[in-house]
Amino acid sequence: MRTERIVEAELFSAAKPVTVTDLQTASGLDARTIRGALKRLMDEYNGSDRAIEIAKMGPRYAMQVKKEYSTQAGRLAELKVPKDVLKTASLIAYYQPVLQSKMFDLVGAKIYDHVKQLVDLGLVKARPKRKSVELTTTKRFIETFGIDARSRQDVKAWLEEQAAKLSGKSPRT
Amino acid sequence: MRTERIVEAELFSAAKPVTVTDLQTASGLDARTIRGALKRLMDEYNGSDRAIEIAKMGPRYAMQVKKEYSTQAGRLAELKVPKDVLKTASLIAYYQPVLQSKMFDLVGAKIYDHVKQLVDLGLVKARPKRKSVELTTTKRFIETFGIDARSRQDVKAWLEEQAAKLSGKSPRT
Amino acid sequence: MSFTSECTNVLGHLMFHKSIIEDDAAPDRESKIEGYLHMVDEMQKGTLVDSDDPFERSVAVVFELVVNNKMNPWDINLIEFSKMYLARVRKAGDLNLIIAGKLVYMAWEILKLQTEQVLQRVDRPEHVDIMFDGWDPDHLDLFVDPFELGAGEVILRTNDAPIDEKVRRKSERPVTLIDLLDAFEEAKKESDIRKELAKFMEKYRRPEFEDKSHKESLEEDIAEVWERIQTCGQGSVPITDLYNGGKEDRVKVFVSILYLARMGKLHIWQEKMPFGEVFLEVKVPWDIAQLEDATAATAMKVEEVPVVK
Repeated sequence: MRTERIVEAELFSAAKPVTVTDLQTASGLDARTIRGALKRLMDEYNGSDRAIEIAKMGPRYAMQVKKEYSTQAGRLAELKVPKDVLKTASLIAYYQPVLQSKMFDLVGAKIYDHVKQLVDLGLVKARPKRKSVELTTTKRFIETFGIDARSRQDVKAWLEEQAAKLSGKSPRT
Repeated sequence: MRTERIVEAELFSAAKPVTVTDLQTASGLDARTIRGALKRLMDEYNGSDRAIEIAKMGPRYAMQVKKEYSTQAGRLAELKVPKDVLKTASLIAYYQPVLQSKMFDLVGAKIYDHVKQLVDLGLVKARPKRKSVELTTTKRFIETFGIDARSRQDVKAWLEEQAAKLSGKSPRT
Repeated sequence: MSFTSECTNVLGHLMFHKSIIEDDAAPDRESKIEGYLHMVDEMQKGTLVDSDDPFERSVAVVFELVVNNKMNPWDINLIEFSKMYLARVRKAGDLNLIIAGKLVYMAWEILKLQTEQVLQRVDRPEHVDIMFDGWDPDHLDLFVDPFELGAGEVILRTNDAPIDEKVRRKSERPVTLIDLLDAFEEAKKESDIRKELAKFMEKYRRPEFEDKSHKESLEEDIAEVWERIQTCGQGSVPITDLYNGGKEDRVKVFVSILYLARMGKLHIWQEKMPFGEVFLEVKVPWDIAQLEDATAATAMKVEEVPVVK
């Protein structure tokens, strides 16, 4: 039984992104072997034309559908974040820590409903501050959107990069 | 975008056995194309040394971990019965036959939702009694948990034994 | 690394925490950390004497484990740690230490959380907020646009969000016997606490709650409000988030959180007197609140709660 196949089976059946330690506990293999197996698996999956990839999010790994196939696959999976909430989520991530009152200026009254949904999903944290509420992203945010980040600063930087790509690609007014 | 990759993404994300019709609805591809894609995917997966296979169960197809890897793989998956519901189930087994109103005193308002889930799973039976409902465990409860018992009395006795062991193990103040 | 340098690491960690004590921290916080520093210092010198106080002894065990197992004081694996702790205490056969250990476990978790919060605070750009400190921002809208959109404007204008929810499998596994036993153990403890709570209510009920239906509904109200609080997630929650109906519901929520605060389950505070929003926060970290530690803590608290007049 080759070690990367054991790790492959574990990644496939894990209910959420897992760390090397999680994989260790489940397999009994040592950390070095697991890191090696992860490396080989990522080469194998991500380098092929398969619809599935192995993503790294800071210290966590997950098997997931590649972006270009996610629309079709999403229909059979249970996605939880409504499309119109995604944009609000990305704006919060970009401007965080940001006051809800400021987000109101950007997206209007729907911010209250969106923040409630995002907090319920555990993607955003809301803390009272002055007369408003301060919003920041959570660890689950990183996992749900598959961002390779360890901190809020990383998430912010990642979004800045995406914004730069967007403005290069399709600047609109 | 090759059709078998679309089907691959769908099988991966469905996480339960699906029919060709399910795959059609999700992908918009026609049934013949899907059957062809399934055939190619099965050759690709099942003929390789990967830990994952595509299994056919009657009219349904599922992506799953090969049998030889299933021990390790299960550990990172999520419990099929949510932990909270499981806790309620064990209390019902311990106190059975027990009125739902009594269970309300023990676990609070969530009892209604939990009983519904447990009845749906076939683990608990609910019969109207007086103004409330009487709850007992089912045969499937015994099967599911692999308890060596032939009757409800046995289940109760078994749990009492466990409870005694527990309280012997960690005396509380 | 040697025993001495491991001790130095822990001392460095404690010094950091001492240096970030804020003006609004609990008054005994500084002396508490002083005590810890003293303890580790003694340990390093080999002059630490066993205390009679179970809590102090268990704190010493914590430091001993961290030092001897070369754990990184900035990143303790709590699961590993609590396993080692329990093994160590069982070996000593000291039951008092098990209870104390739970408190230490919670305290440690809180300490760790606080560090994270402090680091976030240090990293946070404050200039916008500082500019308006002490001002009423409502009156500034006329002549100031405080929000620099920057490159985020692209995100605002585009139709597609730059993030997308990744499609993963929803994996499930069958329940095993051990799962059931674990669940049973937890459930048994929780229901025992509910019974104790009911007894407590019975004993200390207010005279005007003599009426049976009134008393029952109070208990149910508290249980229901507690459940509502649990759906609100971690961190501080404005009480208005718990309202779920008219005036009667508000009274129910308000009275219930007062009871829960007295039972030691919640912190409650108000930012602006007298009509400002009331906030509440569950006292122990959320995940622990769901587990046995919270139940143990509540069980102890029930005994300590003063008579409700």
